[in-house]
Amino acid sequence: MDPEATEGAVVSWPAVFVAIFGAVAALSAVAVVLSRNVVHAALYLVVVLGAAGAIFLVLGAEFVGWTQILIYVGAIVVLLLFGLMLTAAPIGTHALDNQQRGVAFMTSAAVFGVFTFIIWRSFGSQRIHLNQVVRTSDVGRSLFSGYILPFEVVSVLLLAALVGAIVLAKKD
Amino acid sequence: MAVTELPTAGMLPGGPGEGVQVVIAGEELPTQEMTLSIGPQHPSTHGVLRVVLTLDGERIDTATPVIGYMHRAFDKLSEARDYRQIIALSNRHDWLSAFGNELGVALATERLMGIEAPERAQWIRMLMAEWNRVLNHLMFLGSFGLELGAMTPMFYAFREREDIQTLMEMATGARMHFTYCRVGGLKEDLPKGFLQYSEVLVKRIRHRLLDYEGLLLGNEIFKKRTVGIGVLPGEVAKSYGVTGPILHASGVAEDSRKTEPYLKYSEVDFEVPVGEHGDSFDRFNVLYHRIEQSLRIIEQVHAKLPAGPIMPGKMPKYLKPPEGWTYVRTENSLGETGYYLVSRGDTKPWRLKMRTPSFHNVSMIPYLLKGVLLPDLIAVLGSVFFVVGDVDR
Amino acid sequence: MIFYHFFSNPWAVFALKLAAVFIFFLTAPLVLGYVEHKGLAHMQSRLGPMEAGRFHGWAQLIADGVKFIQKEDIVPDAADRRIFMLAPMIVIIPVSLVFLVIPFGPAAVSCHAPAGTGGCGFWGENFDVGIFFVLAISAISVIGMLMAGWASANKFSLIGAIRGAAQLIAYELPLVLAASAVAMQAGTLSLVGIGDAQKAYWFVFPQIAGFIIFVIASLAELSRPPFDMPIADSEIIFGHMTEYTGIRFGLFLLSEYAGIVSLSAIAVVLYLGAWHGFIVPWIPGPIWTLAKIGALSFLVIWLRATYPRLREDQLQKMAWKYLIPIALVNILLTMIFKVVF
Amino acid sequence: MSLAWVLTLGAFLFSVGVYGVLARKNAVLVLMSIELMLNSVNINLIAFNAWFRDSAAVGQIFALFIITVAAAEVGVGLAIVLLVFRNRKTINVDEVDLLKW
Amino acid sequence: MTPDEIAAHLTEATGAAERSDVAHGEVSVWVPNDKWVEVATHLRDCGRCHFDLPTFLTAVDLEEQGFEVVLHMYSVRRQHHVNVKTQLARDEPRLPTLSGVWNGLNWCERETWELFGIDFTGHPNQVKLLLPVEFEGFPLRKDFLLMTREAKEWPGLKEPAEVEH
Repeated sequence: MDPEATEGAVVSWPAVFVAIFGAVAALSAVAVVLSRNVVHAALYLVVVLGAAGAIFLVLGAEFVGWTQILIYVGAIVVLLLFGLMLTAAPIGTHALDNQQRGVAFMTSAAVFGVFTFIIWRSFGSQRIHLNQVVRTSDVGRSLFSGYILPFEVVSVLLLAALVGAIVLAKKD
Repeated sequence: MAVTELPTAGMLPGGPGEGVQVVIAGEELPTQEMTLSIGPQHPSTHGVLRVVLTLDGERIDTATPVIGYMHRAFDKLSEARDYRQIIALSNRHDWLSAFGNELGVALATERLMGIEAPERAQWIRMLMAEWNRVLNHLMFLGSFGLELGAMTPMFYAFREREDIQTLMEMATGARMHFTYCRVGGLKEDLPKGFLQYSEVLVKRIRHRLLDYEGLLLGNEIFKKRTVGIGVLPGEVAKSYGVTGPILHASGVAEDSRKTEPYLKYSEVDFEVPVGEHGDSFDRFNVLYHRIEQSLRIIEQVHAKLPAGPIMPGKMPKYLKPPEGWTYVRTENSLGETGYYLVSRGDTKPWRLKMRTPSFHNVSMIPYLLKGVLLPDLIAVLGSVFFVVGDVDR
Repeated sequence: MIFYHFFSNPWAVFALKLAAVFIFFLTAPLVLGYVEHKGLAHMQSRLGPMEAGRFHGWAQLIADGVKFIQKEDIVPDAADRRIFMLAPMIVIIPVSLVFLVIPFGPAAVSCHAPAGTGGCGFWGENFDVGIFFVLAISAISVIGMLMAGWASANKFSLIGAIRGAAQLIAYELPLVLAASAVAMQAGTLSLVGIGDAQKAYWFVFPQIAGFIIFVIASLAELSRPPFDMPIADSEIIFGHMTEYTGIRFGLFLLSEYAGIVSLSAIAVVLYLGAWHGFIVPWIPGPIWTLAKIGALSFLVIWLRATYPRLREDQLQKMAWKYLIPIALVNILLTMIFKVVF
Repeated sequence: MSLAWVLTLGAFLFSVGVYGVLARKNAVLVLMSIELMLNSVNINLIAFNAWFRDSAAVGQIFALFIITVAAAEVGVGLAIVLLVFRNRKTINVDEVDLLKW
Repeated sequence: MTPDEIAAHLTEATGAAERSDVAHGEVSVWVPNDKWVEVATHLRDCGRCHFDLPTFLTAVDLEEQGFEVVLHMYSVRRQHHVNVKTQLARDEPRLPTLSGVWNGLNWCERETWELFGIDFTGHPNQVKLLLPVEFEGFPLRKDFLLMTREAKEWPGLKEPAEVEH
């Protein structure tokens, strides 16, 4: 597809950053699902999301990167921590896993295997070139011209979720 | 397990919050109630009061005051001291209204012995008692603001208190524990320049009270925090034995300076400010206006102070009140301070029961705190004026 | 000649800028803290610090800092040790990063700096999405607050942290909405661009509602009086900082004062004409910026001497019932303004 | 840099999320795992966006949509969790097996 | 009502008053133990008495005659006082509680219980109030000696000139 796709393996700075942040994200993600302490798990999730945000920045998606940090780290994880603390998260370790760990592991390993196989099969030789920075104004222009309908739909979804959450959480 | 409270027969609505805790065992699921112990070393309980709260989120389910950290056996100790020594003992417990406390002991002893203090001594006692009241109320005005997060009134209050303490020091030689009363009269006459300074102070404090009005009484946020918070109906207040500014704020104008005037209170003109709703704002408002009334009394004392001796001509070497009993009530800064004195004709009292206003005010706390928010705890607790020494004695 | 070579090297300039930002980050809170000590003291008819440094206690905060460093760093037994120790860093790093993008002056006329070194001007870095960066990065502090509160194993800390987080989440929204109205008005997200756009008139005039919302929301974000419920000392001791001592406590305090400076600076850039002066325009831009930041910070201190604190639910009510709707209407009006004119 | 490696990272995060959803008992942890999965999709979208060098930035726009959806999901999810906790005093998904309460 | 009228009214209305005494303008009415709650309820409910403010409740150790429990009441409406007293035997002193009649007596009775050892039967929460839980003895009884004072008389009891050297 891409004419430059077959270029030799040149290690560039962005690639190094992506590798570092990717490793951090992967390790922290494992920690999220293995951690024996709910609050630790949530904090590892912060690391995953932050590292993903950093990858977005490196890949030229500046606006999405900062949105990721603003929404995910600043709001979603805080909400999750809230949920944990309101439902009594004690300091210390407790049994957080159920009996189906083996099945879960096999399922996820299978998913990972299939995905990896397909990815390397299809895109194994493709390369990303970061010579073009997508500016925020382009994102905005595109969002409010071609994707205005999905944007509105998402707004309605958010509103519905807001109302739903209030109705659910309200004391009778 | 659900914890419920046994209703006790004959209680007023709301109950005392002190009923027996009954654990109902059954299929109920364990609740996630949180127990929070405020104090004894918590910044907002001024002193060592401890309040054990059970919380549901930030809402208080039950509040149980735990007192006694400063108990020093006033009743027992006074059975081992003679009457003059008890005066020094009695002004220790409520350190904010020392003069008011010692006045009660002196009055009780005088009544049993049939002595009456000379005119001038009575007027001076009244003057000192009112200055002491101002001293006390300023402290609560300031600290209430501080507990609601307004720092400045506290410093202003201390500025004024400093002046008044200087004034009291001129006469008594002490800044807190005056020990100025004697059975029969006073330690000594007022020094030169006292009245002049007193007059200056009345004007100065009256002027500066406007600052508090602007900073607290007129402040929107302050009103939001206090209006309608911790409402205490007059009937409930009375049933708990609550007296003083808190009772007045609940709309009951019971003040023994008016109803059973002692000293020369019948000869001066003053009002008892009362509140309407009995909420925290009213309590604070009453406190504020009581200062004005005290200043009014002080001004009248300045005008009417007669000349004369300050002790009766001849006092016995040993004070031996005849056998009998009496109960003397005085309207102290925070309410009714009374002394129930039983004498068997000895130099020491047989029994001296001290009835303190703070004790009864604090016993009412569970009623006020039921169902309020944790942040309102402060607005309520700060407006239930008490001195921990006065609670524990 | 050597100077010329030095300044023609963009990386050297960038390093210099970083150093300057770092020094400003360390000194501005100290100065502000001292002003708070003395200003509050005089408002409350007392003297404040008088001893340290001989002249009106000018060295008081330096002495305090030294004291914090010397004190023992205590971690409570029941605490979650690692999180407890990490929390102050999580709080202070985002605050310090905000200083990187505050523009103190206009862009230089000619500039040859390569991408990634921040361009030429009195700022550390000129992001394309500057205002967005500021808002995103300062949201991270909440995590630190929750970490501190939870890891302390203290009920007061936990209540303080939950209050603080609830407050920060609620007030993030009016803050973002108010700022986005400014971004609409200026037509850019870049802080430098917003500063430039105020050459003709300051945005505080068309955006007066936004300015008031921004200042109120900033106060709530900073948990300063009258919105200091998360650290309300008469209720919950010191909120999430209750168990901290020594240098870690010092970091929390530093982040509080640095937060005042940074949010004042952002407000100055967004609303108060950034480096544009009036009456005496010959005074250089950076001095104007500093003066405006100082004035706004002083307002924050002044409020502390004046107001009692609100209650948590009253604060939430204010955010959701008043500030957010007003901010939305403000955006709408700005939109109409932009379309019509 | 190689596109496949970034996509592999996304796949890895996704399967870790799958594991978490299946193996965790605590409902909030399940929500977190779902966040992991959503986030892995974001990584894919951004990677493809960078690879396509799309001037319309469609990948970024969809990433924004997903972030929005995630926020909505967490809001509703946590409300449900709190409601379950209030009624059942537990947030272990295994124990919430009644269809009524 | 004047103190004498109160005494007469109580004798008449409840038939419980054993004797009464007016000293220094205040009336004391002695009632038997078993009429304690009845009298207190009457004081609260009777329109003429209308005692609504419990001032204090305490006890006096009369040594061999046992204890005398004193309840002081005040009426805000009618502005009169009354002291209701009752005598208890020294061994196992026991009295029904009044905490159901006036909330404010709850703490007073707890205090009297821990300081005098008078058991208020039916009290909802009779636990130590002022003293530490592990404290033993009833300090305000006369046979509870103030040990430091037993070892050495309070030196201030005598004038300096009277002290023997």
